[in-house]
Amino acid sequence: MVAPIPVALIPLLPFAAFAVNILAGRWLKHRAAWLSVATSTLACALAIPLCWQVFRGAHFAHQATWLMLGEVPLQFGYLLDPLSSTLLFMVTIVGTLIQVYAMGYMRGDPRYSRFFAYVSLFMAAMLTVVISNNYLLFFMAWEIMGLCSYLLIGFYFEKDSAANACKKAFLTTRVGDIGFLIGFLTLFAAIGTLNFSEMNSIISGAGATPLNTTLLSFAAFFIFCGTIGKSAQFPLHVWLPDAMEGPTPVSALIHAATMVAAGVFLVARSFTLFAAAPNVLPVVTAIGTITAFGAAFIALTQHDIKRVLAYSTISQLGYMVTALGLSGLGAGTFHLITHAFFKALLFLGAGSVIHGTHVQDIREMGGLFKKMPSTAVTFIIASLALAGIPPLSGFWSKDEILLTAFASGHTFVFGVLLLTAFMTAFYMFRLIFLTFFGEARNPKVHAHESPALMTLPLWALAVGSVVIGIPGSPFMHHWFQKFMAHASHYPEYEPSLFVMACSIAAAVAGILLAGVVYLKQKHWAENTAKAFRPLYLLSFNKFYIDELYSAYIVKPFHAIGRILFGFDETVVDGAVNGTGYATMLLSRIKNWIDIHIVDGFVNFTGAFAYFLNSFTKRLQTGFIQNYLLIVVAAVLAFLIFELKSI
Amino acid sequence: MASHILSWIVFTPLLGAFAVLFVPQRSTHLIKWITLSTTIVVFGLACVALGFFQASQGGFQMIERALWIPQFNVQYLLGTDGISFPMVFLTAIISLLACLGSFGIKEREKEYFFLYLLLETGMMGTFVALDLFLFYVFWEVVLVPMYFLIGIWGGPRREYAAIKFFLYTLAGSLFMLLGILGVYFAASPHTFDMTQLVGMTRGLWFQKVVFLAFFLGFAIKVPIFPFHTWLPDAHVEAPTPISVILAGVLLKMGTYGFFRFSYPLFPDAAVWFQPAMAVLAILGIVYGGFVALAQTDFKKMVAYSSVSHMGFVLLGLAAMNANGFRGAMLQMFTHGTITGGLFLLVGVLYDRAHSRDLNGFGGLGAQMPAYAGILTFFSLASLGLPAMSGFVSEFLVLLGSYQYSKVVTGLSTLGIILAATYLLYMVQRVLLGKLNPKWAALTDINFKEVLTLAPLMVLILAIGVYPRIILDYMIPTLDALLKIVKG
Amino acid sequence: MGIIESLRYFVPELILLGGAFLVFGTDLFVRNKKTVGELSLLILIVAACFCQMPAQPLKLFYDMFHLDAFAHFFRYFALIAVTLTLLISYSYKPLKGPYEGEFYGLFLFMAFALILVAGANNLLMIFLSVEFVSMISYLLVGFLKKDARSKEAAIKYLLFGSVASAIMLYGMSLLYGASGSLALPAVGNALFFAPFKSLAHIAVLFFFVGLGFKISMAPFHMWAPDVYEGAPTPVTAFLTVAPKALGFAVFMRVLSVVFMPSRAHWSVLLTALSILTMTLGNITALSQNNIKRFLAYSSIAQAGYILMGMAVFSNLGRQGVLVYLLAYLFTNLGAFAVVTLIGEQTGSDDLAAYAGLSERSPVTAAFLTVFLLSLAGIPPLAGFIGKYYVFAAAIQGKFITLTVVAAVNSVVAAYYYFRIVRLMYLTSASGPALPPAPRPLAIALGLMFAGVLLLGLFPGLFLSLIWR
Amino acid sequence: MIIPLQHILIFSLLLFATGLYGVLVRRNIIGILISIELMLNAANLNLIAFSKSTSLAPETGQIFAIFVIAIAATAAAVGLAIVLALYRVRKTVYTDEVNLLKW
Repeated sequence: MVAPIPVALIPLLPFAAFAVNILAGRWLKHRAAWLSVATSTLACALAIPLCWQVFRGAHFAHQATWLMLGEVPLQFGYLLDPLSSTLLFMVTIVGTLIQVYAMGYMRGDPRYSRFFAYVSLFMAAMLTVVISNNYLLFFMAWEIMGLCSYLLIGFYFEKDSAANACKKAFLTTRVGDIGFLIGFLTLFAAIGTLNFSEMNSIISGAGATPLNTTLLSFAAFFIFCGTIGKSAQFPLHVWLPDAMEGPTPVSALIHAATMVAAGVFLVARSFTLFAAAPNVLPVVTAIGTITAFGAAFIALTQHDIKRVLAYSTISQLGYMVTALGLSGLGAGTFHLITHAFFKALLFLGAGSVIHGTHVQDIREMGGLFKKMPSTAVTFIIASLALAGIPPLSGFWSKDEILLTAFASGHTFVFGVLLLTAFMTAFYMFRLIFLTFFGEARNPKVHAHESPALMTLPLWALAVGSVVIGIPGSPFMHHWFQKFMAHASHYPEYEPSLFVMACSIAAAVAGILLAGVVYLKQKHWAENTAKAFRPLYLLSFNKFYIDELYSAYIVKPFHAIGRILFGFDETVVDGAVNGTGYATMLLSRIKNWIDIHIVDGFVNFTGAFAYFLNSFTKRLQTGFIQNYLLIVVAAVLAFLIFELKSI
Repeated sequence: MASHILSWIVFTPLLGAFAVLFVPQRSTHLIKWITLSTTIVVFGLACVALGFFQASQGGFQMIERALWIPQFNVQYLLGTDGISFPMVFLTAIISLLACLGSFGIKEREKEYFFLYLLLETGMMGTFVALDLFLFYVFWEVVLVPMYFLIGIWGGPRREYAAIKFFLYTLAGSLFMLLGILGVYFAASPHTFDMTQLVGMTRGLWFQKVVFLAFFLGFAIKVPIFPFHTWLPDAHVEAPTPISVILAGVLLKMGTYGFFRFSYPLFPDAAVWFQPAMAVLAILGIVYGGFVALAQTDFKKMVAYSSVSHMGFVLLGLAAMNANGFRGAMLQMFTHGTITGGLFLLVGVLYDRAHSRDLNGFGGLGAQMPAYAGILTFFSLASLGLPAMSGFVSEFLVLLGSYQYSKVVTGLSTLGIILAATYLLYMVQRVLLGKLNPKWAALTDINFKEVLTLAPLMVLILAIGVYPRIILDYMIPTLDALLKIVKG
Repeated sequence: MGIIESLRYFVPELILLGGAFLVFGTDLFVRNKKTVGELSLLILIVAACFCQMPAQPLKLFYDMFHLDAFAHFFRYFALIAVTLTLLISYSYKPLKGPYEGEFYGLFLFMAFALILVAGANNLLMIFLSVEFVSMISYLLVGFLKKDARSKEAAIKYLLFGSVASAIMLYGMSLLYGASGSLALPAVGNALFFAPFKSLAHIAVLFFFVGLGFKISMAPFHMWAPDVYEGAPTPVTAFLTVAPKALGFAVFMRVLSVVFMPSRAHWSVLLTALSILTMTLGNITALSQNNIKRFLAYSSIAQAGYILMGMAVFSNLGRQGVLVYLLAYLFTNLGAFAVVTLIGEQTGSDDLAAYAGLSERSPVTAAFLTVFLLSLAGIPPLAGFIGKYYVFAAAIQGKFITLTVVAAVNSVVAAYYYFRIVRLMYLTSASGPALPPAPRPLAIALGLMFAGVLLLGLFPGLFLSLIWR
Repeated sequence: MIIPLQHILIFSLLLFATGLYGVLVRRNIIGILISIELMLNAANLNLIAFSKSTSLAPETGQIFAIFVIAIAATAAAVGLAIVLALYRVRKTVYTDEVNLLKW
């Protein structure tokens, strides 16, 4: 049914803010921020009642023709079902909070208004992605998000590192997006529609028309490429760590809470499709698991506070993807929501730390607990949530995923995920202990607590990351999972105490080990690093993947470009244009190059013409009897020719 | 007036040209304003024609017919439809903006603007002529002013570029002339009248031969892969407004020729050559992309990028289905606006820095923010960012080509990635990074320049957000064409 | 038709003849030669006024002179050519002096001779009229008393011409032997029948030499560049157009009346020669540095294109030849008019003299550009109509190779024509601004420019004149 | 006695060939002019012979011959005139020395 209020407003409000800020920014100055925050708050205010109605079982959809694909009309519109409303809820709230925080964080930046313009544009795009009802609209908004991410990563574009990072981010995701594009082209070829609900009905009602499963599998696989790109899954995860060049609120908003999660959302959206293409799900699981483990492993050794968080994000996204791969739609989405809250909180906390200390390297920090208490406390809460300590939100969602893996009989995956959980706890608390505890290692750092404008959102989010897990917990009888199950059917499993126990154990073990290593026995860290040097290097250098890419993909691309250009200038141009060998040869045969060729027209036909010219000219001896001789010769030739023919 | 609107559109520039001819050499302001007002009038006329145009109708409309050379029953036959009208409109806009861009011309203004208006007449005529003979005449009329405009006001190697452009195109068009004659004599009764020729049936062998003859003419203009080498030279050497015209309108004349003549006249041959066309399209897309990646000259990069983008038009043509045609047609329009804008931007930078070396720039984003924003906008449009026109056309083309061949589509997507790559590298090398102190004095883009770019940006966004505003004009005609081709 | 009643239809020619003598007469007494020139111009115009199209073809002087639409067309052609040439040569300084009057007189004779050529319908008549034209041409070429080049050109022209016509004469004698008559139709009939069929194949070759020489068809074109370079520029202008055109005229008449039966046979030959001619002309023109020599080669190439029409020799082909000649008349004369002007004003015929002409004298440059474009066959100019016509004929006759070669040739041609355009517009001026052109020459230029444009834009008018 | 036609034809052909040979090898322009006369006369010989043999119009051939003689005379006259003029400015009558105009 059609929503009571124009849903289109939800994305359009932030977009309006963007338009105003980008055009009138230089006059708005800091008022730009107010505009953005206001619009996004308004969007939030519009969205939450709607979500509430959906939670109560409502279902909103409306659409209008945008374009004719052949004979098929392509309908653009919105679709508010459990999945999208959940994300809508999360995005509006988190987004608004982060913008409030940014008001404080970005104060005094020369391109203050520009920043908020971009963020508003991003909000608009993200909201469109969430409520869109078909793949094309989804893809368009998805690309716009990519653009915003590009612009915001490169916000400090005077830094070459930032310039490179934003380009890298855009191109890497672009590769995935092209896969996505091919994916839904294939889908269109298979079922003749791009509309989500139509797709669901066609696929689930498969009896009516026999479906081309291979084509569907291809579609599913290629669409998943989009996820790999956007959600920074292996092998396209390389861009996300570099993306930390952007301002920290951006990292929190785009590269932790919302955009990167959109990839997971895509899989969730296409869940029926994936379900219909069973031979793709293992791939999804594999990718997810590899990513989750690998990223966590890298995070163990990083020194940059934001990079640690970035890898942790990748790892958590891996979790979600794994869950979806095991067709745990509820689990995946649940973790997406909870993760959004506490990871955003972590980043904002990190931002606050950076804001207070102006350093990012954790080796230079230490003992900040006293200096910036509220930051520290919220940070720790979030870390606990991430580590999966009950009753914080992270615990419930992670537990759901582990449960799915365990109960669906993928014991190996379960083991890996458990190990990952352990590592997660370890590196998070390594971070905490090095940052907030011990003594200040760098005297030059004079830390101070951030202004209220920044700490308030921290607390808000902290509350969120504590309570947001409740709907999925036994306390509410796993309401969330059931709610999701209404939309699309997937196997549900009975909660098992064994799994809970394992996850708690892993988390606690990780925390304790971190405590021992980084508070008591400092030397252990170095020793282990020495002992397992290869492993350490592997982790520290991120499995050398960037180097591999630059050596085997980026450089060859440019090389091909240069080669083809050379080809173009010499061969293609030469074939017609004869700057090359032919001309030189001819010129050597006879020195006929005269000024006209040089400055005029070095064209093969031209060259050839000139070559002939050098002969025909010579015929013209100016000696009358030669002329006559030629005449007579010609006549004789003709005569002989004739007499033969007679 | 209403009945002869097309003639007015075609010949108003000529009137303007003669007006310019009778203005004394040194009153350059008058000349410029005459030219500008002429182009504005033409644009106004195009808008008027837009009022008369029935989008829902597939066939030719606003037809004007008069016997020209009775002995060969050559007619002065003008008419427009969903294929040509967007091109007329595009030509009107581009000419207007490029005219604004030409105000910077410093020497021999009188000749320049005279030739400029002559050129506009030629382009308009090419797009509305429905008589093959008349079409050929206009087609050739375009060449000569172009030769002078590149040759006199161009860059250092202008003479080479000009003559190369001229001879290349002339060679192609001469073969096209032979093809036209072939069609003429094959038809009974002998006629050049498109409205009659379309219906007639021709032998496959004959179709193939003549198709090739036309192909040579059009392929060189587009330009399609092996015939593209004139393009970089011409683009690099030509003065900015002329590059804009070149990219915005002239390249389209080639693909327009395919739509208007090759396909309807030789449908069987078109089907027969479909694979070849597809292969050439892919070659163009990927090849152009790679070569553009290797450029260090800003303008040359844009030039090669248009080789790549025009490849998509060809791909849509090769797809031979509704989406392909629509995509190709739309791509023709959007490429005109986007690449035109990019060339204008190159010009803006060149006027200030007198350099086009990408490696020499850097950090201009801070120095000239407005310019940076606009350049980024056009680059994104060119790399097919959604909500901008380029995306819609490329999406439709890919959708169409997917129905034709999955492999081809897969390969062509490589072109999209490449586009993103070379454009972002360009953006980084020009706008991002540290400011090269050499350019610390550069001033930001000024109002007049913005004025020339704003309309294009509006068009790009409008089409990108709601493509039907233009597609609805094309679709009936294209569907009719499809019926002819597919039989 | 007998002599007396023939004279009724022979008025314009008589006027020219009388006028010529009158001019020579006045030349003796009048000191101011300008008046002589004006007088001859007047005579030409009067003659033109008396030309009228006969209702049906007339066989004048016992069918020695066949006055039909064809001849009528060339009558006008000749008169226009001579008139324009005179206008050009008024301002040609080297002519100034005691002999200027004779020059005009000779041109009147030339006009008369050309008309005879157009109408000649008898081997004897053909020989005589062609020789008449040649003799006067020799004299005109060698007209500049002091100029060694002019003399050399004249002697070469004379030797080459005499040999060519001697060969043709020998062929004529054979034809006479075969048919026992000199009247073209009779000869034609005779060649229909056996023993002489093969003789036709031989005899046509002799005409190829004799008339090929006149139309500068390769390989009988060798004289042309030297003669054109050496001759006084107005004479060159004239020679490249009028005698050549009339050569084509008589060639066509001979081919259609006498050798039609063996057409399949010689059209192959002509195709080859046409290709040879245009290719040689274009290729050699590429690297010329003397504008007159340059245009000489270009005119050879043009002859090659016209030969396409001859080779096809369908209705369309024959009309093509006429149209092309008409277009060529305006275009080439125009180009040479400019050459004369620039030669006068800069005193040099080198291409270098044209550098930056667009700044030194914009109007002249613009005119020359138009003429060159027309030569290159760019629409909408006269040259294009001509080219279009012969191409059309060739395509219709399925002479595909010929057309393709011609197309390639036109590209090469376009290149060297644009060399001059480049010089005029793309290179900087080599001297001060030039004075405006003298009035008569300006008038001539205007006329020819108008001709080029009109023929290009409204070919219908001219075609209707030819299609009859 | 009557000379068969063939003999005359062969003779005229030889005469023509001789003239042609002369034209090609003589360097002196006067000589070339004379050789051209030979060629013309060869043609004349043909005409006369044919006019004798043919039935249709005997007189035309002879008339033609007379005209040709006249033309030959004019040609020679003009030629000599030009040669004189040439000699006046170049001081030579040899073809291989008159080659200002070439290429």
